[in-house]
Amino acid sequence: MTFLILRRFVQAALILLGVAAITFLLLYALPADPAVLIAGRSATPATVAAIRHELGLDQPLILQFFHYVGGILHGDLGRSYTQKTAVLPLLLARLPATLVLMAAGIVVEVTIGITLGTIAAVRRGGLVDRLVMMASFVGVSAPQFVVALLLLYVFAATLGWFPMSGYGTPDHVVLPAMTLGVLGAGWYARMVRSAMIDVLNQDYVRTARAKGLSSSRIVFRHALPNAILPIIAMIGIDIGQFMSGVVVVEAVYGWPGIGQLAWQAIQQVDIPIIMGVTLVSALAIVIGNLLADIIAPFIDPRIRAQ
Amino acid sequence: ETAEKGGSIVVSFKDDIATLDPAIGYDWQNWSMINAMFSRLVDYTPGTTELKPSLAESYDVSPDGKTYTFKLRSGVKFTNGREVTAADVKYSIERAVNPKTQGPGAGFFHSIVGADAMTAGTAQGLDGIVAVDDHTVKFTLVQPDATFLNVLALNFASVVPKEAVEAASGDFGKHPIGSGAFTLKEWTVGQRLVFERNPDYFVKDRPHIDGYTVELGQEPLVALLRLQKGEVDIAGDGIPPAKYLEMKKSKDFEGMIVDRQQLETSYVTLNTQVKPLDNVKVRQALNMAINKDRIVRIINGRAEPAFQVLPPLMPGYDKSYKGYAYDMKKAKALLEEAGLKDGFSTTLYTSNTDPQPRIAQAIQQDLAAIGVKVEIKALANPNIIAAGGTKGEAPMVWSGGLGWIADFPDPSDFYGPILGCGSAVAGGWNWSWYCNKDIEPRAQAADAMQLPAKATERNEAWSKIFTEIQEKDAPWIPVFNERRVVAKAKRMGGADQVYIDPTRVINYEAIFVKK
Amino acid sequence: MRIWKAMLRQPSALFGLIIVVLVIVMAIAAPLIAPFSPDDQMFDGLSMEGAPLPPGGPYLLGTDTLGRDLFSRLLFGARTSLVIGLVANGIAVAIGLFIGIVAGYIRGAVGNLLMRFTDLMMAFPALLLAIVLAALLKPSLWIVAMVIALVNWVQVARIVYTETRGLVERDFIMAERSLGAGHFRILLVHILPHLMPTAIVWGTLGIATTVLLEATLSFLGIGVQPPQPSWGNIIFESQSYFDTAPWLVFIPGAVILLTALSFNLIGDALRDILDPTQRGRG
Amino acid sequence: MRRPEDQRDRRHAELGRFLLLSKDRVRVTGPNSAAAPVLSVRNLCLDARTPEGRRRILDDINFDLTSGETLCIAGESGSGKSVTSLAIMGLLPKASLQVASGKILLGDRDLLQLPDRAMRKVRGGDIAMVFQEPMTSLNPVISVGAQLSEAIREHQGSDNATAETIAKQMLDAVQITDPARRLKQFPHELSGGMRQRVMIAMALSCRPKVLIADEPTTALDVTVQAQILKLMRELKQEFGASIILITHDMGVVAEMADRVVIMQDGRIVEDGSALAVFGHPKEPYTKQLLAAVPRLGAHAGTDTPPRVSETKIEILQRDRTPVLTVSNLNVTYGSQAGWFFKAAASAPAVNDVSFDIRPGQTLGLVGESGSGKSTTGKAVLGLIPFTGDVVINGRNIAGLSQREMQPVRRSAQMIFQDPYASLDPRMAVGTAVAEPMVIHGLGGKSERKDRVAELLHRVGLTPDAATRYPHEFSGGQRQRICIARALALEPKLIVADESVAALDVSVRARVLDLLLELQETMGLAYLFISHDMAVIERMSHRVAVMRHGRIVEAGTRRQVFEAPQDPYTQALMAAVPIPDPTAHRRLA
Ligand SMILES: Nc1ncnc2c1ncn2[C@@H]1O[C@H](COP(=O)(O)OP(=O)(O)OP(=O)(O)O)[C@@H](O)[C@H]1O
Ligand SMILES: Nc1ncnc2c1ncn2[C@@H]1O[C@H](COP(=O)(O)OP(=O)(O)OP(=O)(O)O)[C@@H](O)[C@H]1O
Ligand SMILES: [Mg+2]
Ligand SMILES: [Mg+2]
Repeated sequence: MTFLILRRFVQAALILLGVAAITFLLLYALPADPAVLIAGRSATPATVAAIRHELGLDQPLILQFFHYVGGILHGDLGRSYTQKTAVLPLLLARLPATLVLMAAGIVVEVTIGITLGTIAAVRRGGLVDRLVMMASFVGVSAPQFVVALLLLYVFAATLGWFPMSGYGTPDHVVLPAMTLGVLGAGWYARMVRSAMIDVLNQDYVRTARAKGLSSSRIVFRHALPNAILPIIAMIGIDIGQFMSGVVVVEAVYGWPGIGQLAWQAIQQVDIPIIMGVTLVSALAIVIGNLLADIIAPFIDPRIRAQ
Repeated sequence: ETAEKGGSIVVSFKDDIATLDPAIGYDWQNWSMINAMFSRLVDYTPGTTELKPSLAESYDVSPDGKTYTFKLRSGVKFTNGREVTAADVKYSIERAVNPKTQGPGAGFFHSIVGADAMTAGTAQGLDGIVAVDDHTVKFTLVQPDATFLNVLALNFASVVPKEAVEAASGDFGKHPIGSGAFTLKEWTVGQRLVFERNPDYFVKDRPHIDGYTVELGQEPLVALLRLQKGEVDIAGDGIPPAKYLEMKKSKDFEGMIVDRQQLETSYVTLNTQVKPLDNVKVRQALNMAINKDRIVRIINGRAEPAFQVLPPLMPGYDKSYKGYAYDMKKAKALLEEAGLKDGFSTTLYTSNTDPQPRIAQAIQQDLAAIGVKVEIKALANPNIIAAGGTKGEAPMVWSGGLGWIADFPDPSDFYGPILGCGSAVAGGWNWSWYCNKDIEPRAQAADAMQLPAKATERNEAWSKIFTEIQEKDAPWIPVFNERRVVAKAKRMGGADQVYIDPTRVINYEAIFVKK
Repeated sequence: MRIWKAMLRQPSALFGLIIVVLVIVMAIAAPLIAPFSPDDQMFDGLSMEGAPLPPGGPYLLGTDTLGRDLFSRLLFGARTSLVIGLVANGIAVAIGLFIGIVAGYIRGAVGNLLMRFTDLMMAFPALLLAIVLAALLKPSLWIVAMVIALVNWVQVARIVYTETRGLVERDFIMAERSLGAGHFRILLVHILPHLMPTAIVWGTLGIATTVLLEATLSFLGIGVQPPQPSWGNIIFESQSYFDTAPWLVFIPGAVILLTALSFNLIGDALRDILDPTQRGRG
Repeated sequence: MRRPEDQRDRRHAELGRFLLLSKDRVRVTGPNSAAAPVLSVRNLCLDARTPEGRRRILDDINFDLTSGETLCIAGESGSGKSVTSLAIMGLLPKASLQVASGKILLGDRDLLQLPDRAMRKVRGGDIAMVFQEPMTSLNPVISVGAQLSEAIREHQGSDNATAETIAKQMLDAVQITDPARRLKQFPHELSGGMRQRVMIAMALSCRPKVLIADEPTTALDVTVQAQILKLMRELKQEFGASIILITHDMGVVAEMADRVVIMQDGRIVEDGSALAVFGHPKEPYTKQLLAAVPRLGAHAGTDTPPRVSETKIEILQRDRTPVLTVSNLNVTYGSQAGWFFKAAASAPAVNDVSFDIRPGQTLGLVGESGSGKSTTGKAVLGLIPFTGDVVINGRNIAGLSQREMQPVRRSAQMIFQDPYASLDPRMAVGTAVAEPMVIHGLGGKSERKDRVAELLHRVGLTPDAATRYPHEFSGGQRQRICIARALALEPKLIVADESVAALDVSVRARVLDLLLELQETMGLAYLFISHDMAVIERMSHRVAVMRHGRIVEAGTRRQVFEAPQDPYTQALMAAVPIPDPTAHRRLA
């Protein structure tokens, strides 16, 4: 077990390094010169050259990359081109908000997904099943921006149940998390449904019924934990998908997370920030997968044994 | 309407505030905030383009127009308590020019003696600035510069305390200290900035409000909803096109929309070095092919069609110049003369945020009518800037979303950086790659004409230059002069022009809350 | 033949089939059906103030913010979106299947390498990849399809990998080996058919998300370039009009939904029909 | 295996405490035919809903179960035994099976009319059931203790602590060692036999009036089977339950049954006391059934299996070189190299095994579950990594690549232990049987088709089987499909792993005859793996007994069966149930 975890950590580090290298290369292949952007339109070529030198952009790419990686090892992610300040504190200031949002989004997505998927599986073939599958389809197909604005109009602007934007109280989380979760819930509902149908056909479910247990106990205590296993691996994979959703949702709800930072940085080709966000999200994904790997044995003792 | 004192307001923006460092901040959000936090030697009367002494009590210009001497107001203090001295002025401008600062404003100070050496890294200071004593500072210029006072009114010339800059060790933009109307009280990254009035501000009765909170990350559509609910006082990003008509017509929004001309022209650059746009006939034909009325309609009438480089509010604007009228027959004839009877194919770059791609499509359709097949490339701004600044790369660029809003109300600002030979270089902003060796000396001469004595003469000279450029060479298709639209709460007082100030977007010093 | 017959017997599959055929026919015959040119920004297509016109009148489904006929644009947009939805998504599923199967079956260094590469791709923010490709490549329909495929194969690969690992452990694969079956035979004849349900689910469920992803890419400047319509960019172009001109968002949205749903119904039916283990079961 | 007497006494004492805790006293009674039946099935008819319409599965089933009685239901595969028990439990898959008419009376209540809530009380409370597959019938993610005490809490309303105490006592009652620890373990940590005991404990924990056990020992090896059967007998005494035992093993029937019901094609063909049915079977089917039962010792005194065909080729004399020589075979699972670190190696599953098989000969391999029989079989065909030497037909397969193995595979085939799992569920049976010929490029399309038909016929399947899929067959039929597939290449050697375990006696006899006939006509050699001693006796020339990965005893059939040397072999012999009801009375 320790071996396994150690091995996963080494792998994670390698993956992060790979992500850093690819991002770095791609970003510097972009046809946009940060120095020109920084120098502004009143600048002379001499000023642009001076700034390029200041940024170290006149060095060979490989050297720049080594500098960058060296910096990371010292906890230095470089300085933003546009904000002229260290990237790390910028990321750290915004990370909690994004983590809260993602966690809430995943909770919503998984809760709705599991609930609907389970109901559909239990009522397989019936009207409820069809309705749930339809709803999940709408969820999967809906553009996120529109969903976000719709929820905002209805529940914040019109009904006034929730604040329209901002961050800090539990009330603020509800709508963004819903928006983020509704889409994924459709996927999860479908996956839970098929996993659940599979499990409900298993012998041990028949055993549980033979014991005279109530159907709710059979579904929740016996079937669900088994059906949920593939879902947990899925959540780990899903975090990557989540990152792009976060950008839209944060924008609509004025959520001060790294999604907004990333979006602005991309618009301004602020390479150090893009690198930072990329690394942080890659880290989140890697940790997510690691967590999924760590949680799985708690649910399934068979994995624990290995 | 007299200004009342007191009250705090909330302003909303979508994008983060990048920095409050006056040597670095150069976007239209932080521009007005920085402006209200720092003071400069000279400044504009709010809502107008009139310059007046500010931190300086008075100033002298030598007869040859090369030396400026400023007398500083005494007793003005930075918000850290120290008095502002002439040495601070010298330090601040040197800092803005220093490549280590990586500021976008360095180029504005090129006429000060020693600026080139400092840019090149061969000098650590500007010889052209001398602190004669604590309250006197003298500037020496390489050549007369009519716009020099305007330059000193730019944010980049704001006075900063050296010790605070050094204490912040590179993060002055997050811990700014100035001597302006407001001080920064709180900055929660990505969420809000809270500004408070500076009780020691040297301008009497200013500012009117006690402070303002900037809330960030607000989607413009959402900001309007919040404005309606009274949660926001000024929707800083204006009104998105989707909402404009609805709000304009709705009774609920009466008195909440400020809609004003600004010093702006939106245009299409025609790359004079790319075939077949190197043929002036072709450029003229393209100019005639655009139905500007229709384009203005697409953006719900929030602009006037434009036919010349300068916007109407700019000194030097030629009311009598009609430019190229919309005339497809003539356009076709011109193309035929140029040997392009069957038209040609070309590419139009445009920013990718609404409504720019739509406007680009309208242009595309108009050009298709005369046989010009246009491919649109909708990209993020930096990519467009890169393409525009690369020789022979972008045949046409639609400027919307990256448009030219004047830094200061002087026609020269529309020449040097975007039409002059000096900027027709790699990484420059002259995306027409237009360089007319006949115009160049005339522009220099006009620039050197001293203000205010020769103001009319100078304006006339510029006026001729711009109309001539357009008439003879047509490096642009001026499309429209966009008006700016800001939505504010009903309780907000102050004339429209302090919400859309010609030089500083929102003038936080001058706005007030009605009781 | 059997498949067709079985399909026609199920009402929901039949419904899906009809819609899909309808959409495809309309896409192919777009120039014949469309009342206007999809790119024609008509002068009377906007109100005097420049607002888009609601459905009704000469413009069946209203006009967009440039005064173009929405119905015509939807018809032509179907061509783009079907290519994106089917080709891009198809390629993504194919790549995912290939990598997942190979990695799951081979194990050892090659399999491990493939899986680590998949992990890396998974940890890589997809949007960023798309944006960079946007700036580097000349956007066109096929480039967009390629970018989407490059971004979307990862999850499929991951799931296929897990499933393949499970299948390889199953006894009948060992039985095949004992018969002397080669790797290719085992992969193609015995493992691939078992992955069909997964492939079908991702293939059909992914259509809607892919169509929307194309729209996001358009928005970033890498999608199909204006004025070429696609269902996704019709929505995206006008998404901020969703309360002032709701038809611009909800009509194309409904079209995407209906089409994706139809594909999904067909996929569901196909999955059952192709699965012999479901024969004679409830 | 037997526990020391003092421990036994303590167990009884604990059991007594448990019984005192319970609300009503248990009546310890023997079979009492005069008493009113606990459970009666009356005119039960059952239909299956198929795309082609309704199909009758059970036709007019009638039987009574009296208090304290053990009723055995026997009959061929697919005759409706399991479905009957599911009907009693109310666990029929509603979508596909439906009761057409009839009553199932528990006391005076008709279970078929009970509302769901009341039926839940009956399930587990009044009637409990033990299923056929111990491997899959326990929930893999819930601890044994939780699964046990759950039913107790549900039906007796005990609190958690009491339920746990009872659970512990129940585990003790079914003779599981160290019950306190077992409660915290998960099913995968238990052996098959232990799992089946847990199932029984679970079923008995609420002291049901009726216990239904559907083939509770089919998946277990003989020694464990003997223990479980004994346990059930004891528990019946202690708990006073009536038992319905479903099995196709006539030995088990003979040992257990008070009364026997024989089913065929959804009908009851014979119903009577065990002694009567075994002694004087009335129906021809019953007679046939009993005749087909292999009896241990039936072939004592001979060296070779009985001949079944006239045409025997005398290979033994002509060719003495072995088809298979195994020397110093070792197999260790889980020693795959990791990416960064080497995984720790586990204990070997097969340890230094050597044997050989000559043409036309059968080596019978017996041993308890998990002793390494299947592993040996797989290693011999190069299906799992091994060390040592395996020479097939003169060619050493150690270290051969898949491609190099190809020609060897033509001459050596395997019939896997689990027939269902070893058939591709998505491949039609005809295609599956033809596959080996396709792989080895034998014959044209039509030739192959003919050959498939012939093979299917030989294993007793109808030609239409070719177009059906594995799940549409009963377990026994699937086994025959696998045999047909293995024969398709006319190999020289067949590894048959528990190839007749899933077959009911009559079919089993036919298949064994088929295998023998093939051996006689084609000179086939078998490595025949089984835990059924009678079958081994009937099939083998030589026998090897495995335990813990090693061969503990090997020799000719006569040596091993008539004079076993190893104590483990002796225990195996003793555990075999004898298909004669008069015999088991002495055990009781
Ligand atoms: N869910 C079902 N749908 C349709 N037919 C079924 C279903 N379950 C069982 N059957 C059919 O009912 C008949 C009786 O099956 P059952 O499982 O009771 O046999 P069995 O006597 O228990 O056989 P075995 O000894 O092989 O377990 C078989 O012909 C089988 O094909
Ligand atoms: N794939 C595997 N991975 C790890 N261990 C295994 C594997 N297969 C079998 N084993 C272990 O190897 C040992 C021998 O197993 P094998 O299947 O050969 O037993 P067997 O004699 O065939 O038993 P049975 O009669 O139950 O079929 C057992 O301890 C088992 O747990
Ligand atoms: Mg059965
Ligand atoms: Mg085995």
